[in-house]
Amino acid sequence: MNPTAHAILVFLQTWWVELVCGVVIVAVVPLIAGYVVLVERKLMADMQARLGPMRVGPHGLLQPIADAVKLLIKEDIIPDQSDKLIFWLAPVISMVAALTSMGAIAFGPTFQVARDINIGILFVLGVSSLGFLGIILGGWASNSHYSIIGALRSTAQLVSYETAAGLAIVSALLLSGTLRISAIVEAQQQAGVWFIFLAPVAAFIYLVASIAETNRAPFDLPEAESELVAGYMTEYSGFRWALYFLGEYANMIVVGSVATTLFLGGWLRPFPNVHWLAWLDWLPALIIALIGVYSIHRAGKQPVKVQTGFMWAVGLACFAVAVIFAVPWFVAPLKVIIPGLNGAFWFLLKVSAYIYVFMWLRFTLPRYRFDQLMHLGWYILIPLAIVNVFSVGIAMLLETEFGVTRWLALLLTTIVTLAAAILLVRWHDKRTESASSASLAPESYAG
Amino acid sequence: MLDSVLFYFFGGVAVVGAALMVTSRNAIHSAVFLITTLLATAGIFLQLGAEFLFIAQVILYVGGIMVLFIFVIMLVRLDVALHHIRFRMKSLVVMTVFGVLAAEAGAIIYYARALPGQGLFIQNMAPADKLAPNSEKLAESLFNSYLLPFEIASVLLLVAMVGAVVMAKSKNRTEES
Amino acid sequence: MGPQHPSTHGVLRVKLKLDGERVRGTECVIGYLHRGVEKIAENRSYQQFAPYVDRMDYVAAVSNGLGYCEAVEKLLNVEAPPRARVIRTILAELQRIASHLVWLGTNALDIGALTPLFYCMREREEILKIFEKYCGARLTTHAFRIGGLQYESYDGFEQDVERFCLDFEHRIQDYVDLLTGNSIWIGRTRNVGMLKAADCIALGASGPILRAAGVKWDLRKAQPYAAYEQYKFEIPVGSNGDTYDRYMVRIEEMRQSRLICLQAIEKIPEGPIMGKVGKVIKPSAGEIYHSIEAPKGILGYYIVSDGGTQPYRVRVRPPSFVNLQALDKMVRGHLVADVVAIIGTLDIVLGEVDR
Amino acid sequence: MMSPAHYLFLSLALFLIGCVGVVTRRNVIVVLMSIELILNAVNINLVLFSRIFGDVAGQVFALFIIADAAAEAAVGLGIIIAFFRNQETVLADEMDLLKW
Repeated sequence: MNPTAHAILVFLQTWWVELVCGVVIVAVVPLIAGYVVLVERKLMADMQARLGPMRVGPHGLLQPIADAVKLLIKEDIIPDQSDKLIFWLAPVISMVAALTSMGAIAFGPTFQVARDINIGILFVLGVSSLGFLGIILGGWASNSHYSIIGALRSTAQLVSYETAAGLAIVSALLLSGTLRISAIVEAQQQAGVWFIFLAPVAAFIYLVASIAETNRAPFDLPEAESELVAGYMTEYSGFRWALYFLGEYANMIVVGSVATTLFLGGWLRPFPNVHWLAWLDWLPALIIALIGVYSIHRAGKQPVKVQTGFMWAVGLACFAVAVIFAVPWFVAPLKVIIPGLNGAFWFLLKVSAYIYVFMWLRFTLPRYRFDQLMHLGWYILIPLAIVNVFSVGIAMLLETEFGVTRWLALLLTTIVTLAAAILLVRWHDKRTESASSASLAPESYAG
Repeated sequence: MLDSVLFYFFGGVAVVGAALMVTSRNAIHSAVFLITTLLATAGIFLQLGAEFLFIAQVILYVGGIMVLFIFVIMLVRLDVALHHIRFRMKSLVVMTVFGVLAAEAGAIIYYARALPGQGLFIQNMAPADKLAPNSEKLAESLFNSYLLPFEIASVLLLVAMVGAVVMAKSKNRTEES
Repeated sequence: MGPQHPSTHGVLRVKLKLDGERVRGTECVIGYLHRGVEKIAENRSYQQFAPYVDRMDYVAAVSNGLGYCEAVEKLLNVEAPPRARVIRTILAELQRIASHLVWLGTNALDIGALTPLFYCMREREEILKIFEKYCGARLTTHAFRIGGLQYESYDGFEQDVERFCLDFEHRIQDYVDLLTGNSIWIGRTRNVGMLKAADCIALGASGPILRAAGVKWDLRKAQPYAAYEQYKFEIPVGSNGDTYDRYMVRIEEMRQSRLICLQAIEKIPEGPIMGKVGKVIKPSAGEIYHSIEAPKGILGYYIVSDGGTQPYRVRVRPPSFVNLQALDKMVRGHLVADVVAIIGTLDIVLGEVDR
Repeated sequence: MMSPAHYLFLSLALFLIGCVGVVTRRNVIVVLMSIELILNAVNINLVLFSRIFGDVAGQVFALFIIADAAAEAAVGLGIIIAFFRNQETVLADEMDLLKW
């Protein structure tokens, strides 16, 4: 490795790089969360045969900025007998929890704020579990009985689904053997296959639990519009509400990146060890260039002149990023940066795919009733997660003791777990059918 | 240098939080201050190289136990029952108790200096980077040498859970549940 | 749940007696939208009162008009010409589809599914376009006159209706794929808001609620009016009268209405569109009661005339008002979240409830 | 560098504040919280000495203390709820009935 490449590597390892990464995260995440909101509204509109925000900027690209300005200007009201200190503190807690848990996430092999701490995934899980403190205090501080009910419901939901998420993560960690994030991704690289294929049931449980944990899609009962108006957020307005809102979206990104690291092979490109697919490394630069071409193509069609200018700017920005991705290929010493850049691209691509699934579920599925929600959590998800941990454990045992190849053992145990799952659900159907009396609303089964 | 800055920060937050917790009027305020103190002590664990304990403290203490406290305070509307009772010369009693305890501790430290051996100032800590990866060693000792206490602890937790549920479930709603 | 609660359709206040989360009893406070339509009728001539009728159930204005005009024709014992009766049937069935679409969209939204609302509204737009081309108005159409129709059907009427009906087939399939098999939807609607046949009849509930409870009673078959006796269609019937059955019954009704429209546009008889009704309508003293099958249920008109040009008394039997009485029986023992779903399945429109 | 004495004084301070909280506060909930604080102070000491002697036994013991604190808080709060539901009070000095 020639001296300049070495210098660059040393340059990347100095201590203040982590500081910069931290600042970047704190500054960029609200912006990203804003644009995630825009993407969600556009997707929702697209699925519902309408256009979504088109007015602010071309194709509504400036909508998040407009939202942010509106929220800043809006006068935030504090309910009179509410607990001032806690009313101010609650949204801050939920935002801080989401951002600090992002610290330990490795967005690429090099780009990680807390330099590869030993308890990687556990840190992320633990700190993001502080988020619901903000929710419960927020509900309590705005002392209207609607928000208290909403806060209690969402906390009960978060606590119960966190156990399920924890167990799902345990079964994935059994495969990787370590908590350190970079080691987990290495394990997936050596195994040559992502953990989602080795432990599919764990991945599914984690998907369901993470949706419930971020209060979204079929599980977004706490702020179910039709009953509790807006759950714990009813009394908040203006910037405070924006904090909660960004906290929720940042949480979604955190949960997405944990799932990507654990199940979708962090920053590995789709077929890491397959050499004849090496051209995949070119893909990031190509995709961004394509986006640039598309935005310039759209620039001509903008009704307002200033929007054409804006679209040109977006196009040129995409081209610049594409160049940044392409340059290291040609300049020899810069070759060492390639894995970092490509890794970050693939990681963000997978996280956005994960979040797309969140949004997709949100638009299609109706909402669970609260008791069904808890029913699904406690009666079906957690026992299934426990059974899954056992089955992955047995698989590992089979592999070490009896030398059964790893994926064959896991295949067997996954079939066993699925059988257990079907039995579990059927047992519940019988129990609910028999117990359902006409007068009292029965525990209708779900899932 | 960074080490001492962090220590004074965490230590300061812990002591101030504890003091506020003890003296604050509203139960929820004291709960929030206790949470800050717990997070500060977690920071000190991190500084002492005990990463696993740091995350255990954050998850178990703040994520688990404090949620119990907040739930109880919220559900049972305690602060409402509190406001109408005042205890007059509260601060005087607090001061005397604190004074007595501090004097006692000072006496111990003073006499400890005269004891044989290093007394209170024992040799310094092992430097940070030489330490083995914390959670692996902790896990290895937890499941090898301390397996029996580990099982007893889990039984203890089970018993506590059952006990809490039985007590908290009110008598009059048994037929409907 | 206050009058401006987001999920009560219009201004309905429901006082819930709660035990924890369970609903023990309800009391509906209505009257926020009372405009005294029946009192106004007493000093309006028969033709002048027709537009008021559309304002009652503003979601299904065409069937209101149909009921009123047929009632007055019965009073005058005048028969609308066959061409008018066929066009009336087509418009009434289109209005039934539109009303059920509004119900499906809002009910799915209450239970949490966001997308069906927009699909339903997109279809409803097509129907409203047809109404607009026919009589100039989309919602409160005042399309019919006593004795027949005011306007001839615009050329291209058959093609529009046919295009809509053919396209509507796979649209319904979209909703069915989205909701019917959906385990969360089944979880939220199965065994919720049960109303057995005996209770329905006792409470006088009618329309999809009655048919979901298993009673095969539909005025279009029982007492055929307009041109219904010429067409073949079935009456969908549910089994145990819960929200899921009401959902299935209404979806099936939409399919049946589509079939009726297709059969009707094949042959719209030629001939006059206005019966032998003079400029001034002065029916002989007497009283009649005439009811039709509106989308929400049995819509009845009881008109008393004292021989003058103005009716002595017009009493309207709105289906929503009667169905609302069933709310208390259905909601007992359910959770708050279910109350919202049950109010949705009752498909009540407050304009009709309060008149 | 931070000598062990600093950490000892810190845990001593937390311990004292916890004791004061237990002794002077009337609200049983805050008493329970002060006990949690005392347990925390003890934990700091344990971790400190496990760091000094390089042996991880101290941290294992601290883990058990956290588990025990959880159990104790659960049962304690259970008692408080049951008591509050019957006697409508939660002040230590009004809990003078052994059987109600």
